[in-house]
Amino acid sequence: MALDKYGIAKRIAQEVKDGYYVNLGIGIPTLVANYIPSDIQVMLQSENGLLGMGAFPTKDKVDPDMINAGKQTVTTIDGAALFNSAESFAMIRSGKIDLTILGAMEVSEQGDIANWKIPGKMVKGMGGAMDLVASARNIIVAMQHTSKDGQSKLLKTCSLPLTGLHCVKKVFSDLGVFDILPEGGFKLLERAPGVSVEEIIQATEGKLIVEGIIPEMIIH
Amino acid sequence: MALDKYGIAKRIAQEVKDGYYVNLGIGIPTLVANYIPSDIQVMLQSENGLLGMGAFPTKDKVDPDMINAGKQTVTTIDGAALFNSAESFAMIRSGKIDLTILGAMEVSEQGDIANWKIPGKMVKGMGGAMDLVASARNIIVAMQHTSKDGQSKLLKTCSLPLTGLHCVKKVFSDLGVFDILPEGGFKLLERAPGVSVEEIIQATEGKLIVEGIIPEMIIH
Amino acid sequence: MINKTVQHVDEAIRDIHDGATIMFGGFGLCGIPENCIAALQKKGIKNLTCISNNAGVDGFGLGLLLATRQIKKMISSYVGENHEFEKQLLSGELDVELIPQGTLAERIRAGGAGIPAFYTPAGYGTEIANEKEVRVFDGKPHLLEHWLRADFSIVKAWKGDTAGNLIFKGTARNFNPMMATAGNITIAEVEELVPAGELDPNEIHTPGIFVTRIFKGNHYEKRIENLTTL
Amino acid sequence: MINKTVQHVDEAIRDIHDGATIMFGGFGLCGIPENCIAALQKKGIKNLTCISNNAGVDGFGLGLLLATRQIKKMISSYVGENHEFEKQLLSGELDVELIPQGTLAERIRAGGAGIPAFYTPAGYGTEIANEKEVRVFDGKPHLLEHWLRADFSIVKAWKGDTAGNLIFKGTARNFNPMMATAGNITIAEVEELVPAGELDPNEIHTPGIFVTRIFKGNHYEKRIENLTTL
Repeated sequence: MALDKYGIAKRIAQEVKDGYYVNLGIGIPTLVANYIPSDIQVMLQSENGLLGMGAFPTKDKVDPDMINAGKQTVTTIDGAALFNSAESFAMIRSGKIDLTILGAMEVSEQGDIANWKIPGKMVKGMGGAMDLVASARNIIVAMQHTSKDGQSKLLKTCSLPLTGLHCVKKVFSDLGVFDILPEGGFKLLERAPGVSVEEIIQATEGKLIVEGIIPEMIIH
Repeated sequence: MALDKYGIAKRIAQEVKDGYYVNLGIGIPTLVANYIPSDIQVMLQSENGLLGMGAFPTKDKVDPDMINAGKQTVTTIDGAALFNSAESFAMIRSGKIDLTILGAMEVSEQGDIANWKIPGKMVKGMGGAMDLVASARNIIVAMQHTSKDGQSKLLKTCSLPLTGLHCVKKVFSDLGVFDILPEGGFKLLERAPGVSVEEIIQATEGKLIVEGIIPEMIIH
Repeated sequence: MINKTVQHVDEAIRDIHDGATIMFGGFGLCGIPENCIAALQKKGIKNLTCISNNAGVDGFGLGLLLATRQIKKMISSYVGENHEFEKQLLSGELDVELIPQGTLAERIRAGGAGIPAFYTPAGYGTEIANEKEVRVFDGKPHLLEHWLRADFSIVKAWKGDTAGNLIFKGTARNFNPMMATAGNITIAEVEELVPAGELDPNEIHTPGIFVTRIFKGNHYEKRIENLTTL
Repeated sequence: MINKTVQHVDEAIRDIHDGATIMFGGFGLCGIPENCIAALQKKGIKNLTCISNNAGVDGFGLGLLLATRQIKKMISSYVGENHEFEKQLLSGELDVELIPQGTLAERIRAGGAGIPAFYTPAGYGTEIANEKEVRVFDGKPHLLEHWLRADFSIVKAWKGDTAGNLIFKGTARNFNPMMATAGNITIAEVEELVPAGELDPNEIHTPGIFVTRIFKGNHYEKRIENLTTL
């Protein structure tokens, strides 16, 4: 059965390693924070100017001057630092973030990503997404594999306006986990529990590479 | 009689207005701080990262972590701020300094300045001088009018390697005060006490403009 | 000491005029100059070009100036929380220029640092790159981006002193420090205004040289956009 | 918490190798990493390219590494306080590249900010402009300048925590914060090292993400170059 958004977040949490600095996009990526194992130490960066983001506050600790990039009230952990928006993106552009987790509307087999604009719909803006995808060393995407009407979102080329070129390293969808190869193509690494390779082939428009036995993912 | 360096500094101090942010170069400019009238309020910027430089410390207040751009121990005044070198030159380049006072080896009638390098001699470096002259809105120069062997230092064109082009607005020498006109030329504004216009004409190689009666400068 | 204090918000914004370009500090509703926004609404000046990471929400923040149709153009990275905004945009009353957040921050920082242009990788290969110069450094394409400056910058700080020095609090810092450097006239409203000499020079985020006028703001509402608690 | 602490200076500099490019924080002798400089002298590695605003004095600061001929090239804005320097320069043993101080600071800041190049007016019309691209913005000519990065950056702070966060003191801040961002490996020596959580996040000058290793330095001499008193 395909994963729900919590399942995707749980699986992605396994990619977060001890000592990582991590930037989490809005949506499923934000959920990942809830599933990071408690025995590893991670610093979450929020691009509005906070390194060392903690949990949501308890009611009595809410501070309107302390929010994350999703405009949610948050707390800080020990070792946190505050800085301005220029310094925040200085950090991002200079490649200091070990792992960047973003949502996407479409990803291409070349690692292009589209996640900010749908022609004909109200455009809300790209926020920090274009800066993140242009500079982060290690970008992984959390997304639904297909649209509600069954169209694949893992494509040969993106149909929506791009956020960035050749930048996505790995995709975690509700159906599986995929490496994006340097030469192009989605290499299937893991299947969601109960999802068959055939279902994934059906749901993937872009070049899919399936080699050998594909294990079912293990979600702790 | 020509002014000594203290006289030049005293005369320049009259150019400093209430509320000014001022950057003082090394040498005579540094002396200017001693003669700023006590009834006006001025913020001195030191490009190593201090705005609001105060007097030298008393012996018991010396702090090796508090120096000016001349590497002298200093104090801060109320309202001072500390910042890093990039922020310091951000301030300078964005034209926030009201008055910049520099020493010079040569100045041309076009407002070019040479104050960092003598071919054949050990080159110490330009420090922050090139940044200052390229960006400051209001640059005045404190200098000797002639070299020890009597050569003019107010020239048609500088012979020494330049620090900056078309940037000096006013020159205060031991002989007089000069506007540098936008179309070129040193316009004589004031004579040093007891110095004649003829002496100044003799000592000036660049185009000198003398119109009407030239008053003797008044030094408080 | 140089004293930048003014007594009232109306004095602080006295020369902001129709057609002005204004930077507003803040990220979402966090760290926005609430007093100045309210006073600008009251003053009723029109045709403003506003540079702000976001555009407020209906009825708060820059949403107030949108409601009264005082804004002609928004320059932002994300404007999605505002129905009035959407309505005016679709009707063609409002112009909007969207800029990647890091590029927006860096362009404003450049404006305040006397750097007229710089190269950044953000936006290469996207429609943001249209008509922009592309240049390759170390094998990677970059876009040429120009500084942003404004007639007025309006920032909100936590503490300030009469010399104009500012200290921000928490993530309310965001765009405020860069904007403070990039206005021809910079107006700072602060929660707490102290005499020069009371702030530790080592803890100041914005040196007073960048601030033209400072005043103590009142009645901060600090509305929370997404209240999330455990 | 992420812990960047190492116990000893020799562990902090363990991988600095012959031929490395190293940034050293400090302005004159103020805010220089005294412990690391002494350890590098002891270690004896050679052919270093050093990026530092100044070159120390005879017998202190980078003058120590000049005395032992460990430096191949200096990249600085002002190097005038050092006879050993002058001797080696005149004999051709030492190479020097002089950069205007503001350009040096901005190039290092750009290195740490992922900005490969920018335009600045400093140096236009001088020999510094030789072979540099000139571009006119708003009628004023500017030079294209490229970022500076280094294999190692060595900075000195006042207080630091185990997560690598740094606070500098007085004018000992100078080039240290930008250099901290521009090293592939950044080593921080601090006068006081505290557990993460003890520094106020709002007062931190350099976020720990930029620091690879941190250790508590000892026996700071803090030699004064020009003692001036009333």
